[in-house]
Amino acid sequence: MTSFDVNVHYVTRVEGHGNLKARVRDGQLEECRWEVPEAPRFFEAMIRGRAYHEAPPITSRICGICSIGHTLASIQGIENAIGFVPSEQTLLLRTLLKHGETVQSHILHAYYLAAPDLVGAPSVVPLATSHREVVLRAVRLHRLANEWCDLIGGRTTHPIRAVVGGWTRLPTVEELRGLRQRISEALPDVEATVELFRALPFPAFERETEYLALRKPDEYAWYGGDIASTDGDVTPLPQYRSKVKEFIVPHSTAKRAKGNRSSYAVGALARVNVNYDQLRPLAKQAADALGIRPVTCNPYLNTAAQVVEVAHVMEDSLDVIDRLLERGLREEGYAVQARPGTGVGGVEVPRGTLYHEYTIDAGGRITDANLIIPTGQNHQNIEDDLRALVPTLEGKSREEITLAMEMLVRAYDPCISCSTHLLEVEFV
Amino acid sequence: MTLRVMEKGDLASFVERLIASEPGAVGPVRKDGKHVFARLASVEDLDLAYTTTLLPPKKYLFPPQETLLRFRLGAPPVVEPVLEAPPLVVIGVHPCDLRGIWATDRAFGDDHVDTNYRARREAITLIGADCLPDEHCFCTSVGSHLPEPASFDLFVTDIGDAVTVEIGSERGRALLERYARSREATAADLAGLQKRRHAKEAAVKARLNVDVQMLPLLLESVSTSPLWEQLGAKCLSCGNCNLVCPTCYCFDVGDLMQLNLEEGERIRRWDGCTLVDFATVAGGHNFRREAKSRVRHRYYRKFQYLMTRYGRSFCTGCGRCSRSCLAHINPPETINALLAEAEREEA
Amino acid sequence: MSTPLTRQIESLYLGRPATVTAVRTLTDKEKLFDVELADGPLGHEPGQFVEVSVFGYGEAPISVASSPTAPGGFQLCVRNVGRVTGALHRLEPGAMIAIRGPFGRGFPVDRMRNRDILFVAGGLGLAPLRSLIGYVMDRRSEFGHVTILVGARTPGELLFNDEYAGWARSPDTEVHVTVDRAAEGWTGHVGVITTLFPRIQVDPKTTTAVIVGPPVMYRFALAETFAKGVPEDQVYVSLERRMKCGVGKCGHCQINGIYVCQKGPVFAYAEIAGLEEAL
Amino acid sequence: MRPKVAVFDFGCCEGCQLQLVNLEEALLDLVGLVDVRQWREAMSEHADDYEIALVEGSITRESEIPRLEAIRRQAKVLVALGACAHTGGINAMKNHMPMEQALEIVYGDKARWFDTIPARPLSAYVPVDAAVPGCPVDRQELVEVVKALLMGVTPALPTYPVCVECKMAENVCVFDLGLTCMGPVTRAGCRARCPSNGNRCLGCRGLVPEPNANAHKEILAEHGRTVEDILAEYRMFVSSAEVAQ
Ligand SMILES: Cc1cc2nc3c(=O)[nH]c(=O)nc-3n(C[C@H](O)[C@H](O)[C@H](O)COP(=O)(O)OP(=O)(O)OC[C@H]3O[C@@H](n4cnc5c(N)ncnc54)[C@H](O)[C@@H]3O)c2cc1C
Ligand code: SF4
Ligand code: SF4
Ligand code: SF4
Repeated sequence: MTSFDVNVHYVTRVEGHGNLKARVRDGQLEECRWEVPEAPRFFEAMIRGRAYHEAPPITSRICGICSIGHTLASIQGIENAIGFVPSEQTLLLRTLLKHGETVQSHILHAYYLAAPDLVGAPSVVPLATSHREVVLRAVRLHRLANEWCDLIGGRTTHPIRAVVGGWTRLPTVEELRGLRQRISEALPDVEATVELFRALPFPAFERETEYLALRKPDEYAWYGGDIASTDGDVTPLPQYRSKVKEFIVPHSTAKRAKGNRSSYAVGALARVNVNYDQLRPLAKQAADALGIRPVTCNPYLNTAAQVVEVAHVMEDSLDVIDRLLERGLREEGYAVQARPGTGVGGVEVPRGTLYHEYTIDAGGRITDANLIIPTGQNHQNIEDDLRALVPTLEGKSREEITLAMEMLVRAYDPCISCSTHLLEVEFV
Repeated sequence: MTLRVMEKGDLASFVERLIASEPGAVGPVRKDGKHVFARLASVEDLDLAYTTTLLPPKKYLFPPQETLLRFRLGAPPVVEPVLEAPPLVVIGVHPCDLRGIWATDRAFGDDHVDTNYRARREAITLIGADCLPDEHCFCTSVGSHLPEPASFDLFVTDIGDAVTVEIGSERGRALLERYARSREATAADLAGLQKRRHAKEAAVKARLNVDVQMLPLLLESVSTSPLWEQLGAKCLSCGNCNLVCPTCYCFDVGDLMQLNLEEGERIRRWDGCTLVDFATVAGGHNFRREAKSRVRHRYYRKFQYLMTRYGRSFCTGCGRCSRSCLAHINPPETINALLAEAEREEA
Repeated sequence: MSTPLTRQIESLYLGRPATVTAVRTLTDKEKLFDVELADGPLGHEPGQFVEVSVFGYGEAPISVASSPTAPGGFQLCVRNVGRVTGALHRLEPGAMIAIRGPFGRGFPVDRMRNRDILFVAGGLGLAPLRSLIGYVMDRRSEFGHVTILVGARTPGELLFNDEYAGWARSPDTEVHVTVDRAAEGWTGHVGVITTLFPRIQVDPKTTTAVIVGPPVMYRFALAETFAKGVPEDQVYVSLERRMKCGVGKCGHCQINGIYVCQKGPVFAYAEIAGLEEAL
Repeated sequence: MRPKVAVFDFGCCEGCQLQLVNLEEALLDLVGLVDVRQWREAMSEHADDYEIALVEGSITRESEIPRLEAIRRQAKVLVALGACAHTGGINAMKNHMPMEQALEIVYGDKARWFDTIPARPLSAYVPVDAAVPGCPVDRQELVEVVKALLMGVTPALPTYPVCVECKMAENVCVFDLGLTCMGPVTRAGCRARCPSNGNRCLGCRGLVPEPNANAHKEILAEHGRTVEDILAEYRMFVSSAEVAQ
């Protein structure tokens, strides 16, 4: 029987820092810590007293990877707080921007961060020579996604044009047409991506899990919606605190969350599990090819679910653009009347549901903010998965076990830099 | 000078035909409530009812950034001069901006002729138009309110129900003959033109309280005026006044390499004498350390240094710097304050 | 005007191809480059400068440090302070560069003929001065008494110190050297360059003074020179400014109404005495 | 010999490292010109013999100082990547409130568990050889800086403000649109990205070396901003600068 300690200082190829510490005795995981030594950055404190319109650009800086998601969640929370209802055009453009980020981030994770594991390479760097075609395809898709976000948001990271009330600048009709063409031309690359990941050996491991994602009646939810659980319950967004129960456990290093059970998962796999029926045809095919149908409980397949979502948002974007073009673009400005109040924003960012809640006073200043990021919600689930995983690795070498654990952490695509709620605690 | 007359509808079709037949037609178009010179896709884009554009047409003769050379490293390096001169018809250039082009023609044409400027200049056709002064314009004070005779190819003035067209060059005449229906001007048209010009002159409100030709002399005596100190304290050293000015032509030069580190180009980029490091040399010595000396330098360039060299004011009265200076530093107030100070001293 | 033209013809900004034939390290910061043009001699006057291109790095104005009377190509003495000068310092013999110029107005040698000359060189100022010193040495009989004052901050920073003795051996020539701060082995004079003035005799009626050095030096060196009675129109300086084009366009080198690259870099003191921004 | 490069991060959002990835094809070219020795976000390979260190993030914890010092000891050239590393960035906003208060707002009674100090730029602890400003860094500028390093040149940043590039882009000044802008005191190099996209400059690239902050503050006041607003403006991205105090 195997006995050893795992101590991976800084799991690489994740956004942010995470340390993995485990003590395996006789094939059993006696102790497991998924630590997050990321520096706390105090966003909730820093935006107190700020004018409401400053929240999106400030909270965008919580995470460079899902800065678009933070911006949109913040805008949504603020607009709900001040009682502003955005126009249909504004919402369509927000969805389009959100879709760009989903492609950006999922391609980055699937190709650059996760794929090397699946082909046994230490990083994407050697793949640039050994699998040049694959890497070039990844670069093509990634470039498209970035230029897409540039076009709609004004910048790939920390968008400029999306603000409380609407948009500071609209894309032109020609730009939208061009983007539509480029997206449709990229669909073969998406299909090839599905093929690629279909052929890759995802480890087989399952653990029954509660999955949470936003859900809307009429579409696969990204921006707003209710909080739906694979356990069947549905919670309205404003009551998120009753579903997302934050807690700190003594041996842990980060603020975590639970739902019905000891832990739950959010992210691409959670969304596909919750909203499978709303996937677009191309995405359904992809899900079939990759072996995902609700409820899939293999956390390694989160990467595959990301590929499914890429197919979904690419196809959906064609439709969003068509609707925008049909309506015709109108300069609407972004002036708002602010009234005091409290509001919650919920957005599905690449790694799961992101909540931004704000209270605004009569002077338009923020008096209180609560931000819950997806990775924090996944922490407990990651640890629960690891505990279940190790006994199944019976007979493997120490290196193999370590790698399997690391890969599992990576499959969650943890974006630890979002350290609004992450803390490092020294335990004595 | 030959004066022709066009019906207004004919002007539109003239522009339409220019856009359709000439390789590049640009003119004032709207941007966020202001105007800029930009490509015209159709005559509808053109909006001649404007005061000034954000940037003067200088940007076509001396672009914000321009390639001078292209090279490939090696032994020996292969170097090729670049003279880009896309043919362009610029429609709707106001008299002050024609004067600005007169000024850059002098500066770039003097002694060593600037080949890059000249190439672009030769490829450009200028169709002037009369204008609508606002509270910042002071062209009448520097004598740039009338179209500079040798600077345009055609010049259009709205005289009510028709437009007059002055022909300034053979090139202009050819364009007119090829694309426009026009007729001989009558005495009534000429009277209309005069009337329109007087109306415009009357509409210019800002002014310098001094004969512009006296300015080099005036500046001679006020270089240590406390006014410079006051302006220096307000100046942000942001360069806005330089960048929007039709007669500011200073530049910086540098090499840009491609990522392969084998090929590259030498580019020049707009610079401005109000920027902090404009006169800084290796070792860190800055010959115009304080904002006040930089602001002063700019005024002296417009109204003394270059004026003495070329005979006429290098300020065209377009008011762009007044409009874009957040600190409200502007030529009429500055010059009038200096004048008042000199007069006080004399008394 | 119907075709877009990228004309492969003359450009104001295209230099003449040149080869660096030798590189000599003078001090920690300065190197001396021998340069030969592919298409013939430079044809400069003492005190003029050239625009030197190292492709990929840019272009910089550098004074010609050798006399036109010297055989072969010409020399540039360059201090490493940045992009272009740093790139020059990394060049090996055989490297290809490009040269525009010569530009500007050099020293008025005709006005100096048969007169006594007082040279005052501070630091890198000796680089442009050396073109004139070399000229005077090569045509020694055409000039009167020659006094050369050289100053540097430390002995290690003295430029061309292997040439002082040769100059001093010329008839009717004296050379005085000083450093601001001595170092081990230094037996010469210590003190700023103005402390050399009490040692020299100057006949104000027959002397032309030529002073080149860093901005701080001018004020003091000029005062000493005037104190010796040399008139303002017999004192020459060479001024440094930021400079990009070398041909009176880019605006950087302007001192009040004067372009250093056109009217300078050499000026009679009388020409710039009234200009606030000159010194 | 390809220079050996490593990428590190401290407290930040990692958006700047992401811009390296966002170089797309150019990154592939770059990877050919340099030898990447470690880069946690993108690779598992890891070696400590780097010459150029690209360091992202600001120092916000005592325990990070020795790590930064170790990087400094190894690296011949240390580049501050992005606003957090260069000026303290948005993290330094927290420096304007009492630390206990910040902790309490976010972590309640668990506050005492934290190791946190005022957020500071790298240069507060070690010499920094070059910087790529911005939040996030501008990819074009990032490439220019890397190229300069590869060519053996110390990269120089513009000393003029964003207004210069804003005017070149021929934007309508946001002051004319009824808003206010940090452009006049913010270091250029982003090609006036925010004003060009209809928004206002927030100052993410840090101040120009010689900002006339007094004059700028007066202009903000003239455009209807209160003293509180103005301070808030200065306390977003240039919090650690003197003029924000
Ligand atoms: C007429 C003239 C003659 C000169 N003769 C010599 C000489 O013989 N030997 C010598 O070593 N140097 C000489 N110089 C100075 C030399 O031109 C500068 O040191 C050089 O341009 C710096 O370029 P760089 O690319 O190496 O530095 P950069 O990297 O461009 O800049 C380094 C510093 O120099 C300043 N600077 C930038 N461009 C210029 C410029 N064109 N002129 C001055 N400072 C600048 C910058 O503000 C910065 O502080 C002369 C300058 C002039 C104007
Ligand atoms: S100085 Fe001002 S008013 Fe005069 S030409 Fe320039 S921008 Fe126009
Ligand atoms: S525009 Fe005004 S503030 Fe800006 S540099 Fe010019 S004078 Fe100074
Ligand atoms: S918008 Fe901002 S950056 Fe642009 S000119 Fe105006 S103040 Fe300057």
